[in-house]
Amino acid sequence: MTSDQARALIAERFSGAQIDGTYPITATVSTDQWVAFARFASDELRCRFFSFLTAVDWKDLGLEVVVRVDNLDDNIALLMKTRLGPGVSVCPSIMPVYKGANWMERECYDMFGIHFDGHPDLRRILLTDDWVGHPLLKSYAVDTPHPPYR
Amino acid sequence: MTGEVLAFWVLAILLVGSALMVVLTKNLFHAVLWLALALTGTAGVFLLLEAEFLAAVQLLLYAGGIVTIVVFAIVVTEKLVGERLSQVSRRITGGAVVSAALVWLIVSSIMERPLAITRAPMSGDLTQIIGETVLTRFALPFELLAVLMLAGLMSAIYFARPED
Amino acid sequence: MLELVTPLIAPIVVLHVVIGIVTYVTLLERKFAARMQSRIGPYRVGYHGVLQPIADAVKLMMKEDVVPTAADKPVYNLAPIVFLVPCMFIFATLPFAPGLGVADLNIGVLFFLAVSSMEIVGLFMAGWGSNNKYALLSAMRAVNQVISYDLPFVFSALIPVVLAGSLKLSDIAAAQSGLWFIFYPVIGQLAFIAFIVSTVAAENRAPFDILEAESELVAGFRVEYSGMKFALIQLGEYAHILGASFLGALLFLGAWSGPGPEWLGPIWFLIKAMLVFLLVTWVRWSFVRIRVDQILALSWKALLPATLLLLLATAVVVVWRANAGL
Amino acid sequence: MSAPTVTPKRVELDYTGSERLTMNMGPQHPSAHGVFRAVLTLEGETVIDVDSVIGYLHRCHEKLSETLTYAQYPSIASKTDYVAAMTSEFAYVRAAEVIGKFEVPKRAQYLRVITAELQRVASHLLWLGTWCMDMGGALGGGATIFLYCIRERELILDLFESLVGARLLYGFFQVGGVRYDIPSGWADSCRQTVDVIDQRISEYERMLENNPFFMARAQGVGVISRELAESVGISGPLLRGSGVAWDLRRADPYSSYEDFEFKVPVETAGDCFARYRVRMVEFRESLKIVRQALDKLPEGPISSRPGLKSVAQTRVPKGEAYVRVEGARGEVGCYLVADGSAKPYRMKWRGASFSNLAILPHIIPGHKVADIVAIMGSVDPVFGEVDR
Repeated sequence: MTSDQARALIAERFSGAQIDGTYPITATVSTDQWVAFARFASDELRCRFFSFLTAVDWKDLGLEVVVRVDNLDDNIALLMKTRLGPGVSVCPSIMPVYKGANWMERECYDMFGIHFDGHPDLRRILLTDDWVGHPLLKSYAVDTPHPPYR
Repeated sequence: MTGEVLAFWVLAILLVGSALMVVLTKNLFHAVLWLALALTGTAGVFLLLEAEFLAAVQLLLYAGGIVTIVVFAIVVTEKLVGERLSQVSRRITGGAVVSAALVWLIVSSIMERPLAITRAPMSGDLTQIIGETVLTRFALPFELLAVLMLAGLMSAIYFARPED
Repeated sequence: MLELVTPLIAPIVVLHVVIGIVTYVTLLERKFAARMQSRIGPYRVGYHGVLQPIADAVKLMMKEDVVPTAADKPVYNLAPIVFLVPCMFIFATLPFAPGLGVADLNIGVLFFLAVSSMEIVGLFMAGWGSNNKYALLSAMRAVNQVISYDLPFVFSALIPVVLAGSLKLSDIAAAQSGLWFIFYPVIGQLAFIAFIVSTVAAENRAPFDILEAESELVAGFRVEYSGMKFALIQLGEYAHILGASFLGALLFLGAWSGPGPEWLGPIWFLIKAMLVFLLVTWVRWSFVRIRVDQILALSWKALLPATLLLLLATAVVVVWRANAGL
Repeated sequence: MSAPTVTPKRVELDYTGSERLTMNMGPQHPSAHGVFRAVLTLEGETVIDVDSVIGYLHRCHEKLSETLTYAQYPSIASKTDYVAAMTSEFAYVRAAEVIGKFEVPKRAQYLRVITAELQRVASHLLWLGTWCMDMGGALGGGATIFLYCIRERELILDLFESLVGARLLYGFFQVGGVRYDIPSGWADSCRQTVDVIDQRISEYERMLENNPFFMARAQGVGVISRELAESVGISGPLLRGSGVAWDLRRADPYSSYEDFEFKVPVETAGDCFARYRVRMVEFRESLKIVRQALDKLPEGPISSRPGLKSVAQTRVPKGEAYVRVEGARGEVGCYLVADGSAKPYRMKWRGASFSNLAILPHIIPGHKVADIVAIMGSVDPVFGEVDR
């Protein structure tokens, strides 16, 4: 499978997706289709290699979750994105599809406060359990002390 | 009071004291340590009787081996379960009666046929004598013991085998 | 002249000499290891670091003695002593030259084995009394290892006994005046290898140092000890190693026999013991540690049957030679 | 006798009725490789469950990068993976270059390759030393290998020192090129160093592989299957040790890597020994690349954007990119979102160690306590990169 075929396949299966680029293919899908798209990427595009999961805070436009997966045999790179929408911080978990999403989603929860539905063990990972707030949100000011700032 | 007598009394107090502690202390681990002391004291008694071989075997088998295994059993069960096992048997009266009877039995049998305080000097090397008699005169019991040990070993392996 | 060493003074002298040698053996090991690792080793304290062991001892004495709150105090405090005493006792039967020693028992080898097996009690007390899980795990490993390696150790040490026909250490030494047992064809070399392997294991030295295993169990049974108590444990351990080195030199390397006048005997003995010690050290600094299950497998599946067979073979050879009148 | 009080959290092996012990390993543990904490549930010596705790070294790199300009951050980037500082800088500046379509002169590209490969060798040397120390102990054979490896790593650090002036954290990379050109005579001393290390590596290889104890500890321990490896997203030598021929220098070439000849080692066993083998071959391949790069080093400028007058002078146009380089530990990625100003809008580190470490809870259960350190060492995490 080549990148172009993969692009065509995505366009065919997920008509609502915005697709851009060939290496990596950037595909933005709706949050409802998130897990289905991940499963499609893993099973049909054979993008089995889980690179990373993160989020971007677009202030008023809301949070965007970004996942990068690769097909190591055919060298297809896929950047999956989904917009959660303003004020929304719940996203379905792709842990059933990618085991590597476990720690990455925990980190994302830690930093952005995104609740991943279906994650079995959603705890803070880098910050302490008693930390207040989610530092990578743009609303989290940089140079003011935050509790439990000690 | 000669050195030998002094050593005897020291050992006797040590032996009896530590033996009592074995049954009286509540902490199971401490009891085993007292037991180790008692067994070492026994080795001392053997040494006093110029039975070095027996003393060494006593140390090797009892103090070194048996105590180790007992301690191991306690550690594995107690610390891992996370709950202190203590010796709760408090039947002191019954125990006292039984042991008094035992002491009376031993003492009376000794009194009946008093042994000589001084014993005949040892002729030759005790270790050698033990070795020779075990392999000649007592060869059959020795072999039977070996078979018994083998049976014990095999049963231990049977119990410890992994579940299929 | 040697008879002048009275039974009262001898133990004191031997104890002090042994402690002195033990402290300097640590320096020897550190220098040797440093050379193996292309370093210099202790250098600053005294000429080429000769005063380093003394500095270490002083440092350890000055250190704060930390006792964990949850420790079983009497057991914790007594453990280093219970550990040290058997290690010191092993020198009681060692003859350093004909007639020079504390007590030349006629069961010398057996006494050595019996006393060194007592060391486990102290070790266990340390492991338990510290109330620390690393220490506990280490104590559990200790039992496994000691039970497994005592037997090969005994069997390999019994081979020279069979060859010499006596348990008495001075007799064994005297029996080697012609031929050192390590040069005894085939049996000698195999027995020596088995002896070294089981010595390394019985002393918990790398690659068999699973008790200490600082990359897994931090420091094992002595993780909670500091200051003088730690020094005592360390002293005991090195005394045991030294004792085993002397035993190895006596059983296989002909003890005090060597060229030169008779008074050089103890010196030869010391040199041979140091050679055995360096052999053990060499092994220590060149192998990675093996796992606890592998250690047990090695003992029960290889070393124990091998030493047992070797012991049998030795007995057969000795009987055959006696019958043939050789 | 009561029931065991500790109930395992995630992985349930067949319960054999033995008693269980919860043991805390780390963060202050000799083989925690920094500050890793594992809460182990043991059954005798066997590990039943492991709960990994990280974050002790978290220094808010991602938030920090939003407050620092493209000229300032590269020297901070080297503090993520401090054992292979060059690669972290590399990923960050490349991300900015890809978004801004900045050109990088050929000589700078070659210098980047040389330093990155030397850094890989230095990092692998430290890995070999610490891994052997994990298995052999600081008071045993492991320390011997460790000291040998440190001796060789020192040679590379000397080279870096004469190039940059610093030995651990460099700030050598900048957007558009590199900061310094090589001093005179550097290429020769580099060639000598490479030869020395090449020879010594063979020495260590013989020393370790002729050692049955080492083999017994490394072979068949910590097996990672290909499926698990990909799903968790481990990369670098770990992935190649599990039978995937995936090297970003070959699969997604950057910085003129297509000019050099090297092979990508692959082992199929997936155990600690396979990972060791992969790294041992990588040593040589890296040295080979360094030699080729030194031979072909073109003349010319070392940066397309020399002479910065202020830290905010480098502006990157609006855009985003995920850029990855093959670090010593695997895929070091930088996901950068630029908004046209002098500072990134959002930056995400894809630390190779973070993803690699996530494999531990999957492979440790069922192994012995002693194997934890062997597996941990073969994963080679650097906690600066895990916690960022």
